[in-house]
Amino acid sequence: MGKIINDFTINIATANGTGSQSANLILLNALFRMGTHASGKNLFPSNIAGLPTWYIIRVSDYGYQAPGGKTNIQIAMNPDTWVEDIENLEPNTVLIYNTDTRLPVDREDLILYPVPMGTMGRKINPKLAKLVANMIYVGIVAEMLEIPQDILEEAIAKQFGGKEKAIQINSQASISGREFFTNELNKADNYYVEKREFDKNQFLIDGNEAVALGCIYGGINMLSWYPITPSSSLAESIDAYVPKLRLDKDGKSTCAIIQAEDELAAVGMVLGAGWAGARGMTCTSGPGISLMSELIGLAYYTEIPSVIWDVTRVGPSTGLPTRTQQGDISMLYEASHGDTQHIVLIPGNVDECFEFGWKAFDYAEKYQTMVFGFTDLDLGMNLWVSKGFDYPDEPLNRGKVLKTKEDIEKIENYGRYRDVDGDGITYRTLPGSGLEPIVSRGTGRDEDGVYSEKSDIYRSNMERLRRKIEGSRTDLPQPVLREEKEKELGIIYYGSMENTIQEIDDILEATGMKVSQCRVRALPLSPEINDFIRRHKKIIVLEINRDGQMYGILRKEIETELVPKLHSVAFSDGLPPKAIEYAEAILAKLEAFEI
Amino acid sequence: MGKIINDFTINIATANGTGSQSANLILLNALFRMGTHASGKNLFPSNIAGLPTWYIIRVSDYGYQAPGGKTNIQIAMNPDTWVEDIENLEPNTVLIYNTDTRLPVDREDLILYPVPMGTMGRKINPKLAKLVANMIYVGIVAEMLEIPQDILEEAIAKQFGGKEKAIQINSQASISGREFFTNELNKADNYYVEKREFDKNQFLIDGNEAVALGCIYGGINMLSWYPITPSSSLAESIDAYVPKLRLDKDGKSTCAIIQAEDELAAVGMVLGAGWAGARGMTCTSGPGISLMSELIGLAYYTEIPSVIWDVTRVGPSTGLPTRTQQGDISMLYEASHGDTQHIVLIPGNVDECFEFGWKAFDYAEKYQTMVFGFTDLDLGMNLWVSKGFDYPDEPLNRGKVLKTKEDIEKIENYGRYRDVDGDGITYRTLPGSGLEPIVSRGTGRDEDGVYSEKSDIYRSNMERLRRKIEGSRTDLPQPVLREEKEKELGIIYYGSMENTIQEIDDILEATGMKVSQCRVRALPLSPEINDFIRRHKKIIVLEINRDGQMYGILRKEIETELVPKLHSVAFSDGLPPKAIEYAEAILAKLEAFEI
Amino acid sequence: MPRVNKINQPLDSYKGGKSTLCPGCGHDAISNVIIKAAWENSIAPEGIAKMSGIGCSSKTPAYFLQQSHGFNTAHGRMPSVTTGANVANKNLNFLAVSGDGDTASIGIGQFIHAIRRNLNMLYIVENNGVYGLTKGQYSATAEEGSRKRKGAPNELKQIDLCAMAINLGCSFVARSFSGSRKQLTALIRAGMSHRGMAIIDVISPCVTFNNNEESYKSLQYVKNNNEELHGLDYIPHFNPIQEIEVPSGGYKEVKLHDGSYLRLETISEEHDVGSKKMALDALREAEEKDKHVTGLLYFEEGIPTLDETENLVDTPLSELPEELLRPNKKSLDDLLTKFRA
Amino acid sequence: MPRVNKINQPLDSYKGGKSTLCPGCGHDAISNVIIKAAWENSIAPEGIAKMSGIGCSSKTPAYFLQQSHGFNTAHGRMPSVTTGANVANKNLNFLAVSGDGDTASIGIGQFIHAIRRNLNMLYIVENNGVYGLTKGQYSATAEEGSRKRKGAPNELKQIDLCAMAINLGCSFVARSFSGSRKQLTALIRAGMSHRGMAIIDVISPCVTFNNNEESYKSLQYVKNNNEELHGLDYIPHFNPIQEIEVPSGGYKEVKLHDGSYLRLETISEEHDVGSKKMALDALREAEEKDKHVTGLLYFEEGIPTLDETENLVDTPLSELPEELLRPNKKSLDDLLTKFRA
Ligand SMILES: Cc1ncc(C[n+]2csc(CCOP(=O)(O)OP(=O)(O)O)c2C)c(N)n1
Ligand SMILES: Cc1ncc(C[n+]2csc(CCOP(=O)(O)OP(=O)(O)O)c2C)c(N)n1
Ligand code: SF4
Ligand code: SF4
Ligand SMILES: [Mg+2]
Ligand SMILES: [Mg+2]
Repeated sequence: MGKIINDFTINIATANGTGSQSANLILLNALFRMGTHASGKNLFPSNIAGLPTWYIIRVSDYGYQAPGGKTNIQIAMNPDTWVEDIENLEPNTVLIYNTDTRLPVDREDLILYPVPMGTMGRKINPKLAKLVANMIYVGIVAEMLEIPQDILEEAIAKQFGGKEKAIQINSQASISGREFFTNELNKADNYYVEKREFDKNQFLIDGNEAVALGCIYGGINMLSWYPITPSSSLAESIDAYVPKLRLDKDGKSTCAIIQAEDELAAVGMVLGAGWAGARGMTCTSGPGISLMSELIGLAYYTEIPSVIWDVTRVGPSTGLPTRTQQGDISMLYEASHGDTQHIVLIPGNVDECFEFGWKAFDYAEKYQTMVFGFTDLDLGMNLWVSKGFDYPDEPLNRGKVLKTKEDIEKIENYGRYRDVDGDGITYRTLPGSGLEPIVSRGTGRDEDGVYSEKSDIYRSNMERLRRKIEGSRTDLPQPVLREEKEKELGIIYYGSMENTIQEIDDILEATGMKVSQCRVRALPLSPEINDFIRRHKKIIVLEINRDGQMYGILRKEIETELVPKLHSVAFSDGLPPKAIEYAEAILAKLEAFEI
Repeated sequence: MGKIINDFTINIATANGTGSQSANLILLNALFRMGTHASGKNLFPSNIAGLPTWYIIRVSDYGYQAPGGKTNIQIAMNPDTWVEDIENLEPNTVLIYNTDTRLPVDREDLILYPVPMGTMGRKINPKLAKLVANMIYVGIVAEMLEIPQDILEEAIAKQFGGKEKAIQINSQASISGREFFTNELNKADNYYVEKREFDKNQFLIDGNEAVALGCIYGGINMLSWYPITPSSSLAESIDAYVPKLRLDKDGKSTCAIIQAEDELAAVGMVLGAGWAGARGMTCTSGPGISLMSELIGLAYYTEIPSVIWDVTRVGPSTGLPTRTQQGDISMLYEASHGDTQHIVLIPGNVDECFEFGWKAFDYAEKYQTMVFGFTDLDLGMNLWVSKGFDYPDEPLNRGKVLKTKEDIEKIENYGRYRDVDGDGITYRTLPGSGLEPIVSRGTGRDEDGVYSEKSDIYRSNMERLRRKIEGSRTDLPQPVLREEKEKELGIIYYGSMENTIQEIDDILEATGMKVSQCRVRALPLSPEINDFIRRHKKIIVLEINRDGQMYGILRKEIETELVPKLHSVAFSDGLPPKAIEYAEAILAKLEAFEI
Repeated sequence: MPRVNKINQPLDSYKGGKSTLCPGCGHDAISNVIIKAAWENSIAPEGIAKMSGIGCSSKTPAYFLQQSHGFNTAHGRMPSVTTGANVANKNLNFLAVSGDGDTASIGIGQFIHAIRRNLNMLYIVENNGVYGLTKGQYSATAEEGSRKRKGAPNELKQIDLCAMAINLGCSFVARSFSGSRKQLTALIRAGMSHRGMAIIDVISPCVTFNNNEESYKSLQYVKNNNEELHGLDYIPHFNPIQEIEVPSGGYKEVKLHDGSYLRLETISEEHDVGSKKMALDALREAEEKDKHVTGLLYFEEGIPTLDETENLVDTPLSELPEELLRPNKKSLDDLLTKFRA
Repeated sequence: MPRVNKINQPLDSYKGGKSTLCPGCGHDAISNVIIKAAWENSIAPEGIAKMSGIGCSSKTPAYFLQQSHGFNTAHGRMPSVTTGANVANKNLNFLAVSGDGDTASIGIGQFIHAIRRNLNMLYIVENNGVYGLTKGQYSATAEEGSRKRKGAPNELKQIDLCAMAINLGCSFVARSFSGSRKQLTALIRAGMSHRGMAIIDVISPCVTFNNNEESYKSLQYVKNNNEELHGLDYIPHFNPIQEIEVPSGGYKEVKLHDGSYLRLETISEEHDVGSKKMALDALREAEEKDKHVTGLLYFEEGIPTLDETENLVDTPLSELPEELLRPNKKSLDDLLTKFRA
């Protein structure tokens, strides 16, 4: 049996609130520093302490980032899931388990590494035994995979940034794990980690922090938020960065942060800030968007620059708050009653989280409308690889704001809602300026902003609004295309599926077919997507929801003659997508349609 | 110039709060009693008194109910809209105007009937002069059109039901109008009303009252509501009928009516009532639905029978609250975050308002889900013709509720969310019963109703929910088809467009084409619609909104090969649809596509 | 044989599923009191409806009264859902649990309007000054200057839910502490016996995020700064009052709707539970001293409840037969005749 | 030449569009007072931001101060929109108008939380006890037993917005009447000068739906049952106080943030505007007698406003230059270096 190098999945079963999180991050980071493209997914429960949590680390020289189809190395710490965790393992899986649970392991077909982690932890620090036990398994794994201790030390140091005591205890625990493996166990598996060239530019970061930084560099002036998983850490990250990056020389803040009483208030504050000329935003998840729906329509109709980030969790309703899904995309596109249409930015990695973080404000002010950022728990809360964020390459776009009498005089027959440029985007003046004031309102108004219920005025205003948003199609982030010259099968996908797409592609191509990819990065859809579809024989729209929401949008919007090419592959079970499952669903779909 | 009999449009321009409403209703009713298919549309402003209001009466022997393409008889009472009202008239229009406004009329190409209505009103009753002035124009019109006074008296008596004093004054005023016409004016126009056979079964009623009665006969147990135009009169009508029809022999009520503090609370109450086993509903308009979105998802996911009537007004946002539109239909179908899908009943006339009023509760309890009724201001607040409502022909369907231990024992392996019948609809027990209690929740749960975050459980539950709603397609009100044997052009439409469709059809057929009609009466769509499309060469989806919302739903859901047949004709300006405008839009669309 | 109550049920009949809260969480202590109180009151568990919103606190209905139906609604919406359920079946015994985030932030409007309607329910706020489930942000009941485990001290004024409820005319308003088992038991038992809205604001420390010394809602702080208005004993209607031993100090009795009594044993100065003014004064004084005053703050009898105001039929609406739900054919015919006239 | 104020503006500069309310509506009277007050205070109209929700009352910003920007937001959401606008541009003078439906029903949560944050704004509730714009349903401020033009008497307890505001720590709380032009003018002028949240609950009869005798909020009823706490005079900061004639009776002065004074002329017994207790007692007593007490109920100075708590830069955020909005490239490079470490 040959060595299996840098190609395996580790599943660590613990309970939340037991301190396993930092141990897992250290292990992930050490693997990452080995240059192995390691990635981690945290499957945590919707409570604070005591419920089952799994941390899944994928190591892959192919750069695959999705959780693997099966577990190669299982670490069993949690008595509550013990039986199931062990039952589900395939033969020959490595099982590292805490013997102090005193629970049985009756599988003979596994590679067993029993370790008295509790006892060992207590020896090192009786008070922190529970926490320390987690570092024991890190040491075991490191030794087993041959990860050098100095790399582990680096990861420990990074995790505890300067806290000497913590570094010392964790280091000691990891060494004791290593020693136990060397002295008490015999390596019976064939998994190894080999050092690869490590791109020094690389680092790991989660999408929420990346968006937060994007906002910071996007000139955010006000964050209003109401806590909700998985968006809270986005808000908390902005809160943490403002004092570091957004104070003036006197230590005064250029960004207000308001914990709202609920989502209705949070979005109201965003509108207020946008109306008064500042850059306001809020972040939330599905239930929050539902609550915000009424004011989302107000922003659309009064044409107030507004930004909302939806870090999606599993719906409908309260759903699975700590699991991931792309279930809100159709709602975002048309949220609120009446005829509405919103701009939605859809980053597919952390670099784009940063980029769209600042661009969202520019689009919002340029188009004077509601702009959504759409991510999900997987992209928002798990660590993804970045090689560094690009500093914004354009100045802030503050849109069509008239600041002086002269500005206004340059415009013939100024009116707040008069389309002088023919692009549907009209000029505004800000409160406080005294220039051409109007009463902004969600009710009918004419081109001068004066109340009106006239039918022709209403209709032409609505047509202008449509034109305005239509105009953004070629201006928003265009799709990322990776095309095979055969133009056989094209997969249209978006968002966090990016982490899995290459592996899906490889699985499909292993069957002999040629697969192109088109990643949608914004709504309304770019015409380039239409062209991509036209160029390809058949198209799969791949997404992480039940109803094929993007498929629905495409089917409505693409040229009629292209519709027959589209096929939907969509499902969601709350977990980050596994390549093999989606690949198999695609194959099944292709077969069903005999295409 | 020959007589024009029973074929004209009267436009009455007044201000609201001036008492013109009762005069207009009397005129309408008198015309209706002549057997002329008269219909009236009230275009009123969003305030309480003083703003322009137009009442448009269409008289048509063809039975056309939509406002005509142009005005034949204009009554000018409102100084504020005087100039515009008169300017817009085509040559040879009859203009009856109140000379007491002292405003000029400089059109020589009109047929002018100047009347000092204020002065005449003051003579009859100085205190009520303003109100009485309105009855003067009724008398003028009656005399001019040759409507017999006894018919007018009937209409007056009906309007003031028993209030002798009011009847007397109004009768007197109308006679004084007639006398003025006879003595002071010369009939220069050629409009006449002739008596047609009057179907004694006919009466006029608005959709809100019809839905209200439907609810009363549907066993409504709780109405929660928050005032909003144009749905308030639905609630107020239920409020008025409960004491008449829904008290027990001791005078105690079988239906609670709660004015909620807002729409979030109103929908919460509906869920609470449904959860506890009663028939709860609320009614609202677009902004309310937006606010209710979160709990709509909760109803879907916890499978609680719930009914909401959306009497749509013009969106987005506050929009034009007193105007009509079909702008909420796509939102209703998928309201709330995550993957959701709701049943929507779409009555197209007042008889169906009544019928769907009671059926909504049966569907809600049968499918244990959110059921929307969808009407709009035109259907809800204008008077439509009915020949009588049919008493419900089926007993109440209370759905799958287990009441006794024996009920439960009959089911193998009972669980609140276990699909024992294979139709996706599971059995429930009610609080208070002590039978198999669960904690209903918007979070993940297994088939027994126990909290669970497991991915396969989540996924199969969601698939079952999809199956459940899918199963309703053939069970909900099926489309109404009126087909030509040529199967040339089919028009798919819904709701209040019913009032205009025949006239559109006639205009189109006048060009030589043959037009079939398919009126959608529920979402999710019936398979019959698919078949209708298949049978026809080309299809127009006709609707009163900007974005072609039903077109979008059809395009997503119908068989792929049929998609190329579909074409959207959609626009909205807040007014009840005029046949000529929509017919022309259809013709333009057909030309554009050269089909 | 386990001990049984008046309706022959053992305590176990009132228990719930295993708690998934943090060990030591105040909410679990309250759940245990609820179990005990319901058992001691000999309420049939199937007659109870457990209502809640969203939060750690709102999860607890899964951890008590397994034989009762429950509804874990949406964040802040428990009062409206309970309102609907209340008119649907007025015979249900509504026992609701909410959190301070659920009630004082997103749900404050529904809280207020439920009080105005005087729903017949027991509304327990498990008040820890933070949003536990979303990891410890301040809630609107956190006192100005109070400080949770991480982050800066709270800057905003607290909403005192008891003061608000009294001002709005709530007929039973109490404050208690998850650590005061005896007092809390008496209050919950009395709240269950009360006809109308009974609100008990229970300080319930969040041991994970808000149990440090600088927090006014930590276990230790409340223990040191709890001023009890009175000792409390609950005397159920099925225990004739004379059987109860009379305490040595002075006492007053509050007669509850079902014939039970709540006995208030005077501790220091007299507190008249019938006086809004005294109740509000007690709250204000405690607040000024950064203290918590606990006990039955205000009580009033005879305010009509929602189902009474609605003048509903005696049978729960959810159980009405078809004849009472659908008027007969003749009534419709008559109506149509009128329309056609 | 028309009369001008200190900044050389005629009254006309403060007027608005033509009202579309019912003739005689109390709200129009308030609009006129606002026009007058702003003119007399010599506030630059362009510095004012007019905020409102939805309702007849909330329409009025179109009928005054045509030179100011305004935002007629959504039903019940004015406070949150104002919050956002407030931090965006703290130099704006926020003048907000809402209705009793807009504030006490759908908007009660935002009302409460805006008070907690102490927005620097004047919040006028045009309180008529009904929903005017939707044709006269009772609102949550209708008194128990009060009766509108049509339908049964109101069954629910009123929410007293002043009492609620005082309890929540609002620093300027007043009640007035649309018919008391002098008192209202002084209060609105003072409210504009106040730093922090100033709430004026103005009884403003709905002549169409709630002006009958049996209504406690009808013109006649209020005229007959209005108990003024004190006579009121406003002395602007630009009129040295000595220039003002000292009234014969006793008086007290309240110094406002911008240096203006509100002079309270004692009418009957003394009312200490610095005492929450007296304010709440006055409200309670009036309520018990079905009276309306009007005047400045409570006043407190120096509570930090939201923009202060937020420690914002001096320039309004809406006017910051790009340098202050986007940290420089080096800061990002440094951060990335740290990430890569
Ligand atoms: C609409 C909505 N917004 C936000 C959340 C996220 N959320 C869950 S619980 C909670 C706060 C709970 O706080 P509290 O009521 O005090 O309960 P505790 O956990 O402290 O017992 C929040 C904000 C949600 N579930 N729904
Ligand atoms: C979300 C929403 N619900 C309902 C309405 C309908 N609506 C308009 S004004 C109003 C009540 C206004 O009452 P109030 O605030 O007292 O103002 P008033 O007209 O009495 O001055 C309501 C319910 C709305 N516009 N939006
Ligand atoms: S986080 Fe706090 S409130 Fe939630 S369970 Fe833990 S201790 Fe209790
Ligand atoms: S309805 Fe009432 S509140 Fe509205 S404008 Fe008329 S009088 Fe004023
Ligand atoms: Mg809490
Ligand atoms: Mg009002």
